[in-house]
Amino acid sequence: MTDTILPGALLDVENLSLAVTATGTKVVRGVSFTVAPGEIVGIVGESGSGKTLAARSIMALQPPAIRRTAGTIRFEGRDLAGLSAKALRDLRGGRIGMVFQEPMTSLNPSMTIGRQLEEGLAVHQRQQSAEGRRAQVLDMLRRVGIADPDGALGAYPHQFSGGMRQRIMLASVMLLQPALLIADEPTTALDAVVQRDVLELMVGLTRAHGTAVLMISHDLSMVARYTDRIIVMRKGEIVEQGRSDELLRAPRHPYTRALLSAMPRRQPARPIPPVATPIIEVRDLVVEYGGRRGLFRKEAGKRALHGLSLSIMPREVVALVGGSGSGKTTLGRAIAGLLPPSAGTIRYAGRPIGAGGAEWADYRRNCQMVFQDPYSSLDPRMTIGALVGEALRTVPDMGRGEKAERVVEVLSEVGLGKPFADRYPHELSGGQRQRVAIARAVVRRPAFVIADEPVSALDVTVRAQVLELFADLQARHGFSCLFISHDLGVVEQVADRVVVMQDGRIVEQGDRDTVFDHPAHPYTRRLLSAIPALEPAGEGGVRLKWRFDDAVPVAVPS
Amino acid sequence: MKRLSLNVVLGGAIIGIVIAGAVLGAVWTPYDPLKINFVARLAPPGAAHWLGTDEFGRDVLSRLMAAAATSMLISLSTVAAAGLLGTAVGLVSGYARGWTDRILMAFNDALLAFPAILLALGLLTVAGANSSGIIVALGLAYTPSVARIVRGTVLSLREREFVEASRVMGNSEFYTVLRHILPNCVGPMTVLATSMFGWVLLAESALSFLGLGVPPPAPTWGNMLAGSRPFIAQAVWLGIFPGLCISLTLLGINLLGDALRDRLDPRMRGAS
Amino acid sequence: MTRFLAALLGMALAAGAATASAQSITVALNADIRSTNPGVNRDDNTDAVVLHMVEGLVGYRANGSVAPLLAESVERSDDGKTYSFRLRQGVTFHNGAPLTSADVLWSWNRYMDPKTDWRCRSDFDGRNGLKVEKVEAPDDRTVTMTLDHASALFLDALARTDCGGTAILHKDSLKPDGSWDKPVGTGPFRFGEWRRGEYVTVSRFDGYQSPPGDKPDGMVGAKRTALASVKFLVVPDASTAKAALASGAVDVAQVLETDVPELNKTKTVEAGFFPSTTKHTFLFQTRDPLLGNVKLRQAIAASLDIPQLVAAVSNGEGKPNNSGVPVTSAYYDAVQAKGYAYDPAKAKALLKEAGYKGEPIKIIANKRVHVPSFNAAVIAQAMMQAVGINAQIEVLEWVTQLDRYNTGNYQMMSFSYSGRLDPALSYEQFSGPKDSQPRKVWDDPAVQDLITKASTISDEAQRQAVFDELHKRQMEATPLIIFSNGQEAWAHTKRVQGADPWEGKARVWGARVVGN
Amino acid sequence: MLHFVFKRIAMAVPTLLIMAVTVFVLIRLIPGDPAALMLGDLATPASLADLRERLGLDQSLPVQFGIWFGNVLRGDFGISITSSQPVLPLVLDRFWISARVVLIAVLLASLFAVPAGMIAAWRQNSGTDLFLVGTATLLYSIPTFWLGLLLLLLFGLELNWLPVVGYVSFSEDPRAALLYIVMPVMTLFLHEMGVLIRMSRASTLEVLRLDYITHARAKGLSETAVLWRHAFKNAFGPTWTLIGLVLGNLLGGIAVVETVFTIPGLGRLLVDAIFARDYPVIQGCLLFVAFVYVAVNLVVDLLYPVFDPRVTAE
Repeated sequence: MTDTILPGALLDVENLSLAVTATGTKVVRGVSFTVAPGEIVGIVGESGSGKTLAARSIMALQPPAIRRTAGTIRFEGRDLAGLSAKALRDLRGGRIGMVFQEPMTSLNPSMTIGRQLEEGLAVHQRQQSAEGRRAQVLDMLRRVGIADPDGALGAYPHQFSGGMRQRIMLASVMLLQPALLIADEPTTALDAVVQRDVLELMVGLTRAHGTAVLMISHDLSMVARYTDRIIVMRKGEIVEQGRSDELLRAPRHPYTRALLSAMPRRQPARPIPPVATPIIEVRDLVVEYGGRRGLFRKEAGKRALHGLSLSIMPREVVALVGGSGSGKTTLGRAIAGLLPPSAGTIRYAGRPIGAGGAEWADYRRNCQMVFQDPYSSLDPRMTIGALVGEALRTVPDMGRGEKAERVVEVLSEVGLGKPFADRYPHELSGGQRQRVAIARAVVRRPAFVIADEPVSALDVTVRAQVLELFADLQARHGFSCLFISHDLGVVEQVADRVVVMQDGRIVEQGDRDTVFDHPAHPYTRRLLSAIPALEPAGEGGVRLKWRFDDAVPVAVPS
Repeated sequence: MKRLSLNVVLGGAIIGIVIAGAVLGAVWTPYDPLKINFVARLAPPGAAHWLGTDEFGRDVLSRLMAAAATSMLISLSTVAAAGLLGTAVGLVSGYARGWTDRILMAFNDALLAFPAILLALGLLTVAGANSSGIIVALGLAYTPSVARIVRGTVLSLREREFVEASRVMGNSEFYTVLRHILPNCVGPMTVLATSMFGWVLLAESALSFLGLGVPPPAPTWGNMLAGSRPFIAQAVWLGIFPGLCISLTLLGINLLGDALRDRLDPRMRGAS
Repeated sequence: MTRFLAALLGMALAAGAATASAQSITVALNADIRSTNPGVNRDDNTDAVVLHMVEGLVGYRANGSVAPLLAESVERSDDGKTYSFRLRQGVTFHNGAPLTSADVLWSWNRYMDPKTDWRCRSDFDGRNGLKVEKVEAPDDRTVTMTLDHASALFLDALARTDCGGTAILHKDSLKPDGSWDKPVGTGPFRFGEWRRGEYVTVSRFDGYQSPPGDKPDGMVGAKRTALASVKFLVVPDASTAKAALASGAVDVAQVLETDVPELNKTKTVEAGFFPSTTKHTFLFQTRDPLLGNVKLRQAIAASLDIPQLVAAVSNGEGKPNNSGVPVTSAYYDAVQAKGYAYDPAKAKALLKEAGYKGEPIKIIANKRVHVPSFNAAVIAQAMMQAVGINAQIEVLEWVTQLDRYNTGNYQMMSFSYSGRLDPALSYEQFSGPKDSQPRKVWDDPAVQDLITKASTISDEAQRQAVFDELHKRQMEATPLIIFSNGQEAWAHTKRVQGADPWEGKARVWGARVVGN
Repeated sequence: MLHFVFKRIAMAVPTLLIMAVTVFVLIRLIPGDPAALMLGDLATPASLADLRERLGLDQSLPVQFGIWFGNVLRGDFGISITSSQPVLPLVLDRFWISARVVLIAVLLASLFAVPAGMIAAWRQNSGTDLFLVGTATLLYSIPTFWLGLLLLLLFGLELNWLPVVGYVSFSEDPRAALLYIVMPVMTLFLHEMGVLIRMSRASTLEVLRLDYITHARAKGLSETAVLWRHAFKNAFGPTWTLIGLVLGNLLGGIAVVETVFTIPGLGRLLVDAIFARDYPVIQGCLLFVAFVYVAVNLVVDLLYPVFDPRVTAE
């Protein structure tokens, strides 16, 4: 199906450099790579590596503030720099398609799906009749697995879930049968299970059309599974590229190795000494949203949690996993006292935590929380020292000096040290901020910490460091922890026990090894099958292994 | 980047000149701004009177300078009054929610439904047409807008994780509002305050125009402009100069406000 | 493009102008009229418009004396209590009905009915002293009115413009349900259309019977009009009115004093000043601890260069007058002409005598157009400051100032009294007991007696003597400083002649269009 | 949908009620007596008492409020003190006059400003952008009455192109009527254009940063198609809300422009009524203005889903 002039390279990027126009700061430096027809190539790198900018600049779609300073981009043998605006537009969509990361903003909210899909066809296949276009659109929607393609034509994007939108996006791009598909983090915003479905679909479709793919991702293991070749970028430069399996097995560059070793892996199970009273005991917890007491009636709300029970032992790390909307965050917030339960009890060390009163104050002192987003969980107008010190404000029997000492002590414990005390959050990196958030949680020496997706916003290498720090602190101070995460890889590394949630209910719980190796519930199996496991291979590399591969439906209708 | 710096330079220059004029005008003017001189009535701009004289022979430049001080003072006080009151209402309403919020906002919306200038007009006739009356009237008239915006900010802030973090730490609601929510309202409030400064300047002159501004003989730009109306053809400088002063100051304020918004409004951030 | 647009607009304007017929003029009113109901819901503009359509038994002459209007003659009985009005012959209402004494009776009874809300009812039912006890119509052309006591001011009261000239109306002025419809009177113009907030039109009444005379004289004299129609256009803003005159959209308008020289420079407009009996004054609160001291009041009077002040507020056109007798009045003579002398040295001496130590004196003023209140206050302030009086100005909105006036709550006030043509009424405006009427400024029983005397006797020489005496006492006591009578600036386009206003009101029956 | 409309109207009821009380109390705090004003310095105690009784001002405040509010509920807004006209027809008459000027001006301003703002955003930081933003900021910085006076000076007096005074209703002479409202419309148009260009630019900038715009470009659409088909509707939402606010505010608040151009509109009526202490008219006007504001914003909200289907009328 491919009709390339140069059989060797469909896309040939040579010595590409990009810079911020206003300041001249180089963001991509001398990047060269090729993509052969039908080939799937991954660009992997952490935030700030320039991978997205490099990919977007192929179609001259980088943000207006970024300028190309050097290099050539050849596509099907033609230098793209010399193209007229018209020729460039013909190329866009027609020969090169693009899929974006954020399904919430990549489709126009005020246009029907049908119009958005037909629009590209109308530009690139003018001779087609309207009926012909419609038929083509319907066919493609069916192929990407939209249940009711006719209905979808008249629907708006917001009526679809993120996964569905990404399928529609894919349909809109593949409709035009491009020779190259640039996929910019196409599944990062999706749940693990959905992520895998969409990726399988994408690979299946492009293989069927002979379309080459340039896939951009921060997730090495995910990319490795689907690509023929991988390019590793760091700080605007390519540090290494090669065949995917080889690169995994025998990484040459230290950064690639660091990336690989940062992948979470299972630690040996820890013995948790059995105790009579759990530190936290949740009984039949129900939480409802939106229930409003009107003047004359009480509206029933949407039920987010359907009577859950859960206990956490001293020193134990319990992981709460589930897809988005499973209610795991709601449960965490309810236990933290941020949401009033509609029914059920929560006991701390055997005593119910009634709102107000001495028990409540005691619980407050002993239960702390680490939030997901390090950018929003720290008050931007306070210094790090003040932020951490604030946690000690309500601690009785502690002098001012003692508090100051404790702050410095805990800052060095999280690897930041005293100089950071006078800085403001915006002066810190994401990883450093999350360290501050952890410092703030542990400075009071709590007995129990709720960590709500504490590392999901972090880059792979930083995530590994933060996880390590967290494990250290947990071991040293011995607090119990409710660790909420959608990332089973991380969970596998940190948890003693795993609780799986779906639709506001607990579907399975048990110690980590049992749940991971012998999942009882089908949902758990689906979750697990969506993530790769790593097995150490020789030469410092790894080998990818998929769990329960049988469970994954790889259905690409052609 | 380019536009931002241009905004700051131009806006800053204009406001700088205005403030300098106002400060100077408060202590020294070329002539006594209230001194009547029948010999020099309606003198066109010239060597003796750079910007001419008015129908009482008073020096226009001196009056403009004196007026700058008054106008600035009125605008600043009004912004401060509306800012403080509006912030208080918005904070309470946004943080308390429930019935408190509903009642406060019902009042707020009722006041918002009056165009501010009409509300000010009504209040002004009650408070009396003088500087403090204007500050009270315009201050009250703009309070609902401030309260709305502060409430909105508070509502979005209270969903932010650092506010929840404060609650998890066991801090009282009062402390959380004071320590975490209020300081973070400062950014949006600063942006609002600059636009409000402009509105007040405009409203004061419009009120003068309708006959309810700062009473003469004390000059403000608004009442000078309003008082120039009968002489629009005869002594065009009487209207042109105060008009220019108002327009240029507003221009400066708006330019600075835009720059501030670019800096402080998170939605506008990350343009590059 | 611009030229094309201009041509287009020019055409449109020309077309608009051509539709106006030759003998039609437009008069600007600075506010809409309040009603067309004479003396009921009114202000100056209302009076001005309404008096083009209706007439009473008697009316003012320009010099403030009263002359017969619908009456041919008025006879007073020897005891001064009975007035007999003989109606002119051949007078018809706008609907063609002849005027008879029955119409007069009907009109009078309507006015005296509380439901009518005639603003002057209290002046005739005894509540303000005078009471009309009996009104009779011995025949078709005669009406007699009997008073409870003799009064020199009875005819004056009937002629008052704010009473609607006690206009004689036809029954058709009312709707069948008795509510007001439109004026069906005997005036030179008949009612056309009233678009609220926009304009009132009137058209010539072809069956009009003018009172005798060869030219207009106040509300009497020759009143037959050459104009086919008049449009009273509401133009609230003085600057727009001026612009409208310049562009020819309006033919007659009151303008600002300051605009007169400029307007006279234009080719199409002529402007001038017209006297009225309005009194421009500074009132003192004689019960104020400070201003209760007559020496201080005299000091202020001496500190004011009144000719200079008047010249400044009237653009050099006004004539100073310190007397309660209007300059236009037949009673104004050499005695009245002797006013305050500008003498800063004396002012300073008087201040010392008064023991004045720089206490602030607040002058209340307002910014209404067409009254010099604010400008006079500004100038007075400067003059008072020159002799060491700590004068301050407080500008109030007119209603608020009026409130302070009515309650007597002020120190000094720049205030204008509406016109009173008879000097006795003029003095009565500001004299009286403060205890019952706080708005009065001159509270002196002896003065009260003099005014009552002037109100009762009809002999002109005796009245002159009383007014001379009143003037001397007023100069001495200085309860207020009258500085001038009204000097209103009016302008008209040169295509119109004879549109001179009277008593601050438009009066256009004498006007005619002479060119286009 | 219908449910939403009813709910919104129900929500507006307390607002209007609070306003009614506020207005009533507020204007009675203003010093000055309408009866005294009408009689001026000619008042005698007897005539003043007569008039106060006729106007119902001799009753106690709560009684006055009760009577007034009861009448309002029956659709009777009372009789103007100064012109003895029923208030509601008066207010409605004047309202249409103001509304005509405001609607034409805002419509024209939107027609010019929205594309201008979009072009400025599209060419962000270019000379075009700088020019458009500069012009908008300048226009927005000139007080309307001064702008009006300058126009009057230029077109009315210097060039003598346009009539400077008065007002002709459309029913009377449509062509003349048009000439008479050119300047007031132009004044408002220029000012509001300044406001709207800035808004349109800001919201377009925000939209242009989103992925679906890049997606549209990546599909090979021309820039015109990207701007019109993809950016316009999405960027217009916030501008639409602002247009609603502007309309709501202007409909009650063009007193200044009406004064300059002597248009007998609602704003002028209100200002005159305040000066005359014409209580029934002030009350009627303010209540009506608030009602219009609420109604306009309701309509704006109901139409919002046209521009953004994510917002449904619920």
